[in-house]
Amino acid sequence: MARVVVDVMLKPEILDPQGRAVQGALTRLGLAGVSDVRQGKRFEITLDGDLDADRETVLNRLAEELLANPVIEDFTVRVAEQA
Amino acid sequence: MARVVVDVMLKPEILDPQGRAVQGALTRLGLAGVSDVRQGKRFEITLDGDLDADRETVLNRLAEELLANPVIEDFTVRVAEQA
Amino acid sequence: MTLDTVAAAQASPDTAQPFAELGLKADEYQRIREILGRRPTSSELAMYSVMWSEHCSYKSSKVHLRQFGEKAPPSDALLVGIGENAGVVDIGEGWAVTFKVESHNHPSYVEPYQGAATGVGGIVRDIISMGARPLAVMDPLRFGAPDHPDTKRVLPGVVAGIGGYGNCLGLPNIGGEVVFDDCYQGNPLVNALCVGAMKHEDIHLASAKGVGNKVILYGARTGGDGIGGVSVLASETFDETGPAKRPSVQVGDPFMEKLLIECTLEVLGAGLVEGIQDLGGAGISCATSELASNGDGGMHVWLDRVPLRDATLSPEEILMSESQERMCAVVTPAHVDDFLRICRKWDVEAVVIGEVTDTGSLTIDWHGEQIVAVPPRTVAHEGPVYERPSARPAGLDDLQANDASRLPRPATPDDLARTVRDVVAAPNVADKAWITDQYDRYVRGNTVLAQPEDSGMIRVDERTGRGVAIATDCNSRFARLDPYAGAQLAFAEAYRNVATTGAVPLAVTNCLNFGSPEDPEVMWQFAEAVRGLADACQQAGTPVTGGNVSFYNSTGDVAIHPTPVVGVLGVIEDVAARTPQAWHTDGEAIYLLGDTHDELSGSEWAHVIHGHLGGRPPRVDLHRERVLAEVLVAGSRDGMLSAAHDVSDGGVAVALVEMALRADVGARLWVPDGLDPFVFLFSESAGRAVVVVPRSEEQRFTAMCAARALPAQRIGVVDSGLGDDAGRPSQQVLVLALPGGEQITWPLADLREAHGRTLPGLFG
Amino acid sequence: MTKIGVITFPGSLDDGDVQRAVRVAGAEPVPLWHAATTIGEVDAVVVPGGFSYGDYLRCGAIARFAPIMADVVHHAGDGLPVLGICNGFQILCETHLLPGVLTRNESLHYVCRDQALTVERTDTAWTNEYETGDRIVIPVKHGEGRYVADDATLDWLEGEGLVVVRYADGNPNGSFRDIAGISNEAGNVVGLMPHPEHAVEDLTGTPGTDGLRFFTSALQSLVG
Ligand SMILES: Nc1ncnc2c1ncn2[C@@H]1O[C@H](COP(=O)(O)OP(=O)(O)O)[C@@H](O)[C@H]1O
Ligand SMILES: [Mg+2]
Repeated sequence: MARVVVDVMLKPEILDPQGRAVQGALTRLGLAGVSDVRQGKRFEITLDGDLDADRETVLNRLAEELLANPVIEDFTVRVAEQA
Repeated sequence: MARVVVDVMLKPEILDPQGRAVQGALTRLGLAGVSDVRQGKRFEITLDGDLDADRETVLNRLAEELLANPVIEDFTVRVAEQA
Repeated sequence: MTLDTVAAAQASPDTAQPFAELGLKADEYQRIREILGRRPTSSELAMYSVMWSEHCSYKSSKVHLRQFGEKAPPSDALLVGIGENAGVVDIGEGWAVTFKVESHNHPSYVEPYQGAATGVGGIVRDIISMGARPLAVMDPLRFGAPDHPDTKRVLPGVVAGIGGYGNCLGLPNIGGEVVFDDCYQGNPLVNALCVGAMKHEDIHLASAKGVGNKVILYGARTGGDGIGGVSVLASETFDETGPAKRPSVQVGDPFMEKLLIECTLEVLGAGLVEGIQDLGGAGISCATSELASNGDGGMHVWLDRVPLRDATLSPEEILMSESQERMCAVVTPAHVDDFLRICRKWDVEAVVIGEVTDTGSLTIDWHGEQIVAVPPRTVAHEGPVYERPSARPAGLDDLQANDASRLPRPATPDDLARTVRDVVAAPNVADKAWITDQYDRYVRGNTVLAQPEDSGMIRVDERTGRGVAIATDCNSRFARLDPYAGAQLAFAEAYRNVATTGAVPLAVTNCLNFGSPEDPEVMWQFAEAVRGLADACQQAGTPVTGGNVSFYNSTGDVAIHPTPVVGVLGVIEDVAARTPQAWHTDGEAIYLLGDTHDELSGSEWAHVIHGHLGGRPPRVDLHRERVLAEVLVAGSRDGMLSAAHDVSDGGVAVALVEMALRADVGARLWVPDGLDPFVFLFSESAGRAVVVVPRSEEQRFTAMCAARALPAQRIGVVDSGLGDDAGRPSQQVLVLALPGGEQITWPLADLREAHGRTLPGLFG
Repeated sequence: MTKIGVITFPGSLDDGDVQRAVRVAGAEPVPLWHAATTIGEVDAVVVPGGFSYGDYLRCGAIARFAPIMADVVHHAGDGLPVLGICNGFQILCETHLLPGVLTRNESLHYVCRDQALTVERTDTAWTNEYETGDRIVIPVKHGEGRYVADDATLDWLEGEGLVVVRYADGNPNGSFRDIAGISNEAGNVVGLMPHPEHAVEDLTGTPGTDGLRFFTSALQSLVG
């Protein structure tokens, strides 16, 4: 069994209204010195069996084509556990 | 400057329709053996100055009260960099 | 973990069972033992406990609700009455509509977004399960103080949840209510209404008939949602290491519900379904016992076939799970394959979980062992019934004695002018666009009227223009002062709102939100409200077709105001004749219909300006309401009215301002002879509406009112050119001439600002 | 009679309304199912609004991979008129038939309102019945309608005159440069967030019939 985490974040140059709203709220609620907040998505994917090279290729392709929209988002793929 | 990452995921027993939709799409698009997908939120918070103990307390409280809804979500707080 | 089977229950009669933790009283538990002639298995105990709960069994309200049937006026329109998932009303030309309102109050307080979302989901499934296509939703909402921090948590979440679910489901939201009152601070009310339509021949009922027919569970997988309490069965009593306490919050999946709608309509349309039932409160326990009880009386279920989201669930938990977006259908063996094929087309998981039998018994197996064997009627329909003690609230006389006549009233024209602005800006009166703009009101393309119109109106038949209108109302301050009159006023307002838009009121649904039935004073309020509503429906000739009771609404020990939300449905032959709220055309006359008395107790004015609640609510005259409705409907049908608006919260002042703001057109107004200007503006006398009559129709219209002895006072003229007279060129203004010769001028821009900025200012 | 295909995905909502608008415009609507591999014999295709696949991942991200979309993309390349409305616009962006992307409204709220627009490009398959500069009112109803693209793309769109409709009297979602709808260079593919199909009858939807000419334009372009 393999667990893969894909993090998808808006590119730094794209305005993130959700992040901004969270930043405002954190500051109002007493956290001092918040200079930036970005809100993104986190996918935890559980796979049967090992993540072999073939599946890793497919996964990387789908992270780019499906899970993220490269026009506005960056992503990272990370194998969390392999057992 | 400190960078903190807060990951918020639905509790395992709570229905995650988004994760299910992604699971279906990943499978249809050729990734074999996807047994589960959970979709959550990832917050990247940048703070001026160091994350001292006081601010860490505030941050942990706000992660629980604002960023996550403990009724249905779990969260983790992690300092990514401290400089 | 050991399985508690029927055999085990027989063999171990003395095993202690956690009935109290499950909310059953000792005598209720004893009765279950008598029914079964043994102790219940843990699964049976789970079923009985949830089905005999207040929420599912109506044990405290049943004796009162009977009046809705007993006093029901004879009506040809009623095709299916109280007792089914929702009542069905004939609207002519072979069309039938079904509508119902339900509460989701407590879940919405715990988790506002999901609580409200799943409230919408649940009521929509009730409508589908009658065989109808859902057409629209409405959402009567009540919150605590608008500026309380918790309201800032609850309201945006509730609104986002209703929108998030309804918008994604593709149902237009065509109306509702938003009321703020401190009494809801710890217990907001989230009621949801759905209306659907079908042809007469497509009506379906929840019954399992035909021995050998299959019971199919379809939709979402079953998870551990909404079963918080039952976990004690699995963990404390039968296995110390059992699953942790499950969350009681459910997460909705509107996309799945949309598929469920389309899939259900397709299997119904293909004639594949004998009986159908939605899964709501009490999940599989409720669906199987109700289907069996309504049908041939027997059913066998293989519970281990239920598709699970969480493999660790115990059978007790599966029986009680309230996982959303599930339905149950009874299908003949010959149709099973076709049924499953259509489910596959819509990507909806479906499994045969049982079979109709003639054993008179509902039996459930878990991996080959029998865990339930009960007479289904005893679970579904023969629960306990209580005649709870009731007592007129101790403080009510004092409350009624403290009426609004002693409150200082605005004296000068300036005071009056300011008071109008203040009332128009009050949260309960203010523009609700901040909320309603978050709801799709156009999807499906048949929305003729939606908020802020007096009722929501939907075209049902595109060819003929036949349509329905619905309004929901309740002024709970009136109900607090006098629950009998308050319930009647709620009905009267909804009834009037429907007629105002040109539809003939036909049928009634209700959602009775009250405090604890174990409190005699609350029980008295409940009994009075039900009696009031039943009497009103009888007199107005509109039967109650269904509804919902929500008890235990309180903050600490303090109950909410009695809040009997009433929904009235009307029919209109051609929606092209509907009467909108806005006036447009210069020179058209503005009339006030009905009698205005000095009735300010419980009014919005007393509430907003003085924070006062006391006295007696306005008088109710249902005969007058009927006459008014006839005039409004005839006026619409015969083209005598170009606009209309009912008079309620905030009185004539608010009605006039809203009519003017709707299309941004001003008017010249005057106080009718003999009326005090303050009373004219702010009294909340019932049985009134403001209408706008084209010049050419004035004679005919006033003659019609005279013939029916309905007072019609000419109170103004639409005029978009007044700005210049008032020294405010190019502005739209309302000008009110006072009896003394003075006049008040309100620029509409100012009123719009006052009316519009309140909610955005509070929420965002 | 001109046939206009209307795709239904699981979760499409305004498909029936588009079919009605097509009928009101005088053409024949042809329902198309997402799982079909071809669009068949139709003269134009509308990708309607709704929440395809629940819009759970990102609006339009999953629908993009529906079997029928490959055929739509193929024929769009040959000049087939394709209109994407709301979720349809999002899908067309995800398939890269149109540049840019629609993101969460700046207000973070879903917004449903009658919206004034200025029609800027009128030589497309879907707007040729309007005059340049026409002001029309049709509804918006979306939670993720904020059009985003990088400056180079935006400049290119403006330079080539590919902005078809722009928000007037207030931007409901924070779209860059008030962009409400765009086209490809050839003008056969148009996407917009507002819903012309909800403004084709006086009685229902937004008052007036300002949206009807989107559909009659398609007839015009196919005849002409
Ligand atoms: N206040 C009420 N007035 C009239 N009928 C009611 C009322 N409350 C409940 N009912 C009727 O009792 C039946 C059972 O109600 P309920 O349990 O809410 O239905 P469901 O099982 O569909 O959720 C329904 O037919 C409902 O219409
Ligand atoms: Mg039901």
